[in-house]
Amino acid sequence: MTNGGLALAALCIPFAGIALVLLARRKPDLREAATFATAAMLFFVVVSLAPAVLAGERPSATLFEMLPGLQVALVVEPLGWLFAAVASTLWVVSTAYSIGYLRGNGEENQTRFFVCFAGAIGAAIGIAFAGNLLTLFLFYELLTLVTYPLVTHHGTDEARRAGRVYLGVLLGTSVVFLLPAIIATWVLAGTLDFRTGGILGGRVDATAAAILLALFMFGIGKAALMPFHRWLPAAMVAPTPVSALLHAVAVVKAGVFCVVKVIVYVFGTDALAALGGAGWLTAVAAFTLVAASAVALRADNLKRRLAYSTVSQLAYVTMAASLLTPAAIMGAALHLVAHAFGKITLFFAAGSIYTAAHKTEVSQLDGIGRAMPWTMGAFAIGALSMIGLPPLAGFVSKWFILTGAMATRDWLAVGALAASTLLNAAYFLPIVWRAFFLPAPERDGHGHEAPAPMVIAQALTAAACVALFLFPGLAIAFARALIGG
Amino acid sequence: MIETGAVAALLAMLAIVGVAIARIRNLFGVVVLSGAYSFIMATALAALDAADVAMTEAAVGAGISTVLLLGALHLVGSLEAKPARRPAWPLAVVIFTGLLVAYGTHGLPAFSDPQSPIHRHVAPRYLEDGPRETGVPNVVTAVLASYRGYDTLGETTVVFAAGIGVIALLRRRRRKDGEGGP
Amino acid sequence: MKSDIILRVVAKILIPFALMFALYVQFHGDYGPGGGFQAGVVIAAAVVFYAVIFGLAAARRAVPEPVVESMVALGVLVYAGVGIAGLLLGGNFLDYFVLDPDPVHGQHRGIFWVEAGVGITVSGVMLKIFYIFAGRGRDFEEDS
Amino acid sequence: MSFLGHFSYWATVFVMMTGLYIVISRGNLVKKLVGLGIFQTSVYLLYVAPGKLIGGTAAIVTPGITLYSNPLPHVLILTAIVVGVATLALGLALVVRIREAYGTVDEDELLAADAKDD
Amino acid sequence: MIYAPAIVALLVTLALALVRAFLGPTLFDRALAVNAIGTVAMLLLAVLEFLTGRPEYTDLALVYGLLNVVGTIAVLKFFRLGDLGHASPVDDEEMR
Amino acid sequence: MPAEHFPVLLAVVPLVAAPLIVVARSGFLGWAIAFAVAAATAAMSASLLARVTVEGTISYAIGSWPPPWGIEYRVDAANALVALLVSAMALVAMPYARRSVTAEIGQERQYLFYALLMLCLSGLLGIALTGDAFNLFVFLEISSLATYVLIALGRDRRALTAAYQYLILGTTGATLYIIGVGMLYLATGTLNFADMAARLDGVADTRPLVVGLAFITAGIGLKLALFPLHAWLPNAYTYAPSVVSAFLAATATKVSLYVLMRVYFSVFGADAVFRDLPIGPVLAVLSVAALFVASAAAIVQKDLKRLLAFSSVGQIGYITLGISLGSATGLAAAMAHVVNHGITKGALFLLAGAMALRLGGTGFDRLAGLGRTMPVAAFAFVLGGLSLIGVPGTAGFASKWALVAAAMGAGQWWIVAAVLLSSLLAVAYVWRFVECAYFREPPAGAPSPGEAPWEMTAPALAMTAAVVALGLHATPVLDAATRAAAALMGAGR
Amino acid sequence: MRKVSAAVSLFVFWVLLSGYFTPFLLTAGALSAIAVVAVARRLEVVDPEGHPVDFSGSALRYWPWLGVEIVKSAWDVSKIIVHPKLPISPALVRVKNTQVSALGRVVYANSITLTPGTVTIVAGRDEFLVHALTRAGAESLAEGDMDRRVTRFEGAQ
Amino acid sequence: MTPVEILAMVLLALGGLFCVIGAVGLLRMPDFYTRMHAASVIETLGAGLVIAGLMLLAGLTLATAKLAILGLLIFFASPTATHALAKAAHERGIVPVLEGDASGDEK
Ligand code: NA
Ligand code: NA
Repeated sequence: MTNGGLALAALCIPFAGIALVLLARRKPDLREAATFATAAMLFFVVVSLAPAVLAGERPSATLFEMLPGLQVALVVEPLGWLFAAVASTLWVVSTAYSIGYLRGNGEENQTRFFVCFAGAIGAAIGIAFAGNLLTLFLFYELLTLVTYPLVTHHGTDEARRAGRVYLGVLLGTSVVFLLPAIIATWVLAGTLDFRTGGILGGRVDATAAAILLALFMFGIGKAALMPFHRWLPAAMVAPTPVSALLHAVAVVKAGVFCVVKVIVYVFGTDALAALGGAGWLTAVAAFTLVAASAVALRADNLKRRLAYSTVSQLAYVTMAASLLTPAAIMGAALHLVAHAFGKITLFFAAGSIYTAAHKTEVSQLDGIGRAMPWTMGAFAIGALSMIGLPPLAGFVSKWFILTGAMATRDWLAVGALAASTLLNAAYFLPIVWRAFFLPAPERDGHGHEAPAPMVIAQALTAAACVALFLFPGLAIAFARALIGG
Repeated sequence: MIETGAVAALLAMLAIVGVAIARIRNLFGVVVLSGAYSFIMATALAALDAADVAMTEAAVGAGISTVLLLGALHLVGSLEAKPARRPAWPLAVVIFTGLLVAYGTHGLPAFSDPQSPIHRHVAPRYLEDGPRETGVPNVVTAVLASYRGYDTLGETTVVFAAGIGVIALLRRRRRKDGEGGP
Repeated sequence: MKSDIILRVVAKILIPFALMFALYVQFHGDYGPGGGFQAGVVIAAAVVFYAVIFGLAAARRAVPEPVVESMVALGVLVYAGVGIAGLLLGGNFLDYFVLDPDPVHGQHRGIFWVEAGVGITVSGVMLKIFYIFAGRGRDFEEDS
Repeated sequence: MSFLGHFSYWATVFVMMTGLYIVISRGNLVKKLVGLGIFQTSVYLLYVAPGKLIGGTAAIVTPGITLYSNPLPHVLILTAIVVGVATLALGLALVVRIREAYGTVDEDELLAADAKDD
Repeated sequence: MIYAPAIVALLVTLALALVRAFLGPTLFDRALAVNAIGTVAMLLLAVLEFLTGRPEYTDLALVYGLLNVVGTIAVLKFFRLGDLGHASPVDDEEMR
Repeated sequence: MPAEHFPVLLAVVPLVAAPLIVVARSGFLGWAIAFAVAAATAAMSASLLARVTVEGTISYAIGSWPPPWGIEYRVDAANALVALLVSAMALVAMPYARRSVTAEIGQERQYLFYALLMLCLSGLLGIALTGDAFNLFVFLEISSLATYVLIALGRDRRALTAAYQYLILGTTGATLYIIGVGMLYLATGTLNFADMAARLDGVADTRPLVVGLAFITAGIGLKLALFPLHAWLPNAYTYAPSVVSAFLAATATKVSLYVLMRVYFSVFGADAVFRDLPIGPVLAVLSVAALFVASAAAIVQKDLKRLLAFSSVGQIGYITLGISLGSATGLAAAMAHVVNHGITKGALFLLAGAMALRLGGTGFDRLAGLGRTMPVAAFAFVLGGLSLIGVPGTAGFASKWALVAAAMGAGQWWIVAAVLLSSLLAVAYVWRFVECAYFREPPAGAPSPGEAPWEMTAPALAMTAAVVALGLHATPVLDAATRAAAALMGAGR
Repeated sequence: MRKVSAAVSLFVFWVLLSGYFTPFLLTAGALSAIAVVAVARRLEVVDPEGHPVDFSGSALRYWPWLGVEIVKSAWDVSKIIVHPKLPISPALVRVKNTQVSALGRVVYANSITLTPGTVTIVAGRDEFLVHALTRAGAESLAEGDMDRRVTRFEGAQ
Repeated sequence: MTPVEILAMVLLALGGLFCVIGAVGLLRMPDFYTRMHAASVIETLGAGLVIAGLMLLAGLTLATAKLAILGLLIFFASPTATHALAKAAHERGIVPVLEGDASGDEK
């Protein structure tokens, strides 16, 4: 099979998985086996694309012509590969985790869950490998739609309200800002194909570029740039594996992925810098970064705290991309990976705590580390990676971002990075401290660990956080390929 | 001159009867007056040399329409319960429309102007060649049934549509006596 | 009103002449005002007159509903049939020139049948509608 | 541009307005249909009146007569009349059914009844 | 010139009859007026046909006359019985 | 050989079918004839579209009388496309109709139903294909009269008032149209559109032309439910029998929209309408009002069909918005949305009919839990709904894309904003269905329905598949729309 | 016999209306006449009432007389109408009639109605109820001159 | 104008005059029944004179035949219609305005 064919296969596998899951819907074990097999296969296919992409090849496939002159086309480039690799890796892990979670909590509509999850992965792959803005938009919207049933999984009034916010913000921003931005790009550039160096360079003046950039950045609601971040905390009502999917695997990753992709391939970092840059974006991202951290600090609900942490971490990526320097762009790409593994670890832990001990608030976690040492150990690793401490993945990416910020003498960015690191520490470390060093309340003395699949899953992701620090070579190689190094 | 005068007088009467119909609230009165309206309209049309049209209007307006309206009134009652609703905005709409048409007609050729486009274009062929081409001296019939025969097929279909429409709406569920269709 | 002798006698005298007049109008549409439509209406009016004087049941006996209903469709078929005949004979739709070796005769023939079609449908429809309206007064157990 | 030169248009417009006024302002369904009929008749005048040539005659070609009024509007209006009566018949059939279903043919009362149905 | 007085007179008649048709007060007054209008219209038509040189097209007037009767009788039938389609019940002055 | 007569046969075949069905007097035969006719018209219009794409405009002189003396049928890339939409929708509706009609229409009226449906089809095709302004009126009336009755045959008594209201407004509209045509006729002496277009230049006094244009706009605006002339539409679509709702929603307003385009672009010419007169802004404002007011009204409806009906008024706004740009790209976008929205609404109404069959109605209280009780129909409905929103991958996206691109090209940013913001309202009304179907329990004690019979589900799914297919591969429609726009504009001055 | 005469009179009617003597139209006229007679028989209107062939020459004497009467009374009524005081004296009277046949009674009743100033309201078997515009008109009718003439005309068949 | 035309014109004008008189009567008369008599002036003398005038102009042509038929139609139809009207009014209980002591034996 050609590499283009492999890219196409990567896109099709999750959707084929949907069919399998549906066929096996009456036999849960078979159904989960199908999900596993699909995820494994996707992982294998994505990995097998790596050598070619690293070697500079850009495997591509054209599906069909959607609009005159506009194909739905796939092109695998380094950033996309990174995103796809993250998504497919975490799909395997989170499938294991989901099985434990769903069965452990006796959730309904499990088939729908696995179908939509696979759909979300498929959409994420589509976004990752999108060869042009139109394809990207198509899968971007698809991702919103297939994750909607996951957000409203419980079907309660609260869940439906959250679903409405989710849909309203994501669909709304994409239609009102992103779509016109894309169409304007089409009208101005006559093409939507991603191109190294950007397609808008030389075709727009500074004002138009600024307007377009704003449309893109606010249009990519999944990147949760303030003030369009509300959907993310609202979606916390969903089951934890869904949160993991949203925060780590697909949705918000798709958001910041799109941000980087647009800046690099639509505007072009050099061209954008020449047009006066994206200073305002740096400022907005910095604000989001600090403000979200501050909100996280005050949140007692664990998932809410994690959610605002995500808002803040996404802003890192956006801010990094807005700096337009090579190191910062690399940092953005790397943070995309690092945050994925760190945050999924944290959510897995939160879900484990809920499943095993039915705790949801930070204030309830006193002494829980003794009952659930694996879980809280993983949580601690994830939290430290978030803060950006060595020897964890978060350190690597923050290092690149900081380097990039220093290179442009962007003290605002530097300051924001410093401040948020302190805030990160301030809202994560107390949790770890509580869990391990405070005495447990009398009445829940007989705590126990979460189900095995969940423990294994979070152990693996925690290990990955370490591994990414120890062996960052592959990721860095892809990040460097992104900036054309 | 007398022709013009007759036409003008008839048109004026027509307008007056129209207003009378608008004002009367007894629906039988309305039906009867609309019969009169049709007679006058038909006479006006005849005065305008539209013999075929006049005959049709008389047959339809004074005959069939009256009978239909009576049949319907029998089934629905004959008194208009309420006077006109707040007449302000209908009046405004109507006056606006009227002024618009009046404005437009000001750009049209005057009454009986032989140079107007309708007398110069298309119609001359019907009058000059129609009888020769179709063998029918009544040019109205020639145009109706041949030149524009397709319109008339459509017109017949309209009648047909109304017929089966009324059947579909008012046909009763069959009783066993087999009176009429299935 | 059958019992009203004046109306009854005048109706009896008038109706045949009305029908005859209708046919005259039908056949002389080529030469003077009139044609299928007007003839159809006059025929219907004559039967309506009959029904008004002698009762709907009597009219229905004399001119049965199934006949009327088939007239409704028949006229359109005759008309369209002329059009299709033109088509089959190698002309365009409603081309009467091809209906006869002599094109003017063809026109004449086409116009005649077309007018006949109009007359049939119009009289059928007008009568049918009258029957339905007039017959609805009593005992309607319509689906509500 | 003389007033008299356009008198037929003025009458046409007046009749048009009267018919339209009845349609819009009257609540009785039968009356509305009558108004609609009057509205439609204004079209007859709009088309036929300009086709008249003073001194002319109906367009039945006869030796010795040279001036004929325009036959085309007559043809069109014949069709329009037929359409009018067809519409009237259907409209009345609908009114009859409405009366049977609602017990009234007054628009306001019908609206009230429909509002109750919702 | 020959026809002018008659046409004017008939138009006046038409107008006067219209006034009665509008004033009523009973339906019978209106029906009477409209019947008269029909007759006058018929005469007017005949005169107009002569005026425009088409005396042979009095067919039109015949249609008027015919439908005038049918219309009037239909209205009355309706008024006596409230219904168009049914033969009347046996009248007191049945004469056969 | 017979192919040369397709232009006229398209309208004549269904026209002849109607009396044949009446003669046959059987519901089944009526259906069979109608089915065959629908298939024939679909095939003929497809062949015509293919032919005009290659050969350009086809003129057909009915009765062999040359235009403008005789009536001309004139087929080009624009009306062949409309004819294909209409006849294809009829074809899809026919298999569906058998079960649906049996359930909704009394046995003794079924053959009349099919005859009227054929008349409606004939009328719509005649309107689309004729090149004569008055002939258009005649066919408008054929389709209208048939439509009034078809609507009135709905089961709810409100179908009667809806039909009456439509009759009054529809007739008023047709009369306004014919007054407008009268003005043009008096000014030019001709009724043939092409001839009229050629002679408009020579008209010294343009007042009658302006007024004629205004009247035609108002008259056709009534028929196409141009806001605020849409009052008839919601009830008509809501209470009509299911097949009728689907067929009309997909075709009737679309044909009227085509007429408006024809008059604006082919007869008057874009310059005369949009440069010399303020029609563009007026139309744009009305359209935007439709987008927001009607879509907002759709959100609060308690009945799904009614929701769809209000949505139609809003969606028509997109089409008129495209027209209001007065440009080739705007016109192409409008034409594309005519097709795409026609297919989408057809699919949605067919699905709503399937639901009505099983649930006895389409009130939202009945639809609760539909995702479980009728999963296929519910899912397909969601797909159709996505097309109403304009989600990429659905047909609605393609035309919205074209519209926004056209508006941008014209520098009309407020129109871009209006189009996009109004999509959010569509999200809201579509999501009412989603939440009702998937996140509410079926009403207690309601019988547990299954899917509608396959004869009804299959056509609905076919339409839904078309919505997705034409979303993923929108090029054919957009290309056809572009050609249609070129034909509409090229035929003008 | 009645059928034939009916058909013939209808055909004459056709010819008077038509004025075209082409073979086609004459044939059409003849066929039409036959068709109408056939329909008329279905309608049961071709009977002594409906097709009074039996009346003959006597009519020639009656109608001119009636014409004169009509003119005279129309003149009278006209004078009343234009008189400033509108000198009317309306009356409702019963008038005896002596005709045997239905047609005879119709002729008499219609003659009364045709004559301005008097209208037959109810046509009974032996007497009519008549509305008269003036007392004088009612009285002159009561004298029975018209009744006798109609009866004579009827008897002449 | 030829003498025939002058005569015809006189007849036509007289017919018109009687029509006007009838119409004036239609307005002046006090009740339905009396108005009926006025209307019959139009239908008899008015119509008759007009038709006679036209016949005079048409001479011995088909037009005359048609006018005769028209006259016959009026002759038959108008009293019938008048009678029907009167009878219907009577049955509906429209009471005629009668002069004082006239044969007031009617209800
Ligand atoms: Na004719
Ligand atoms: Na008298």
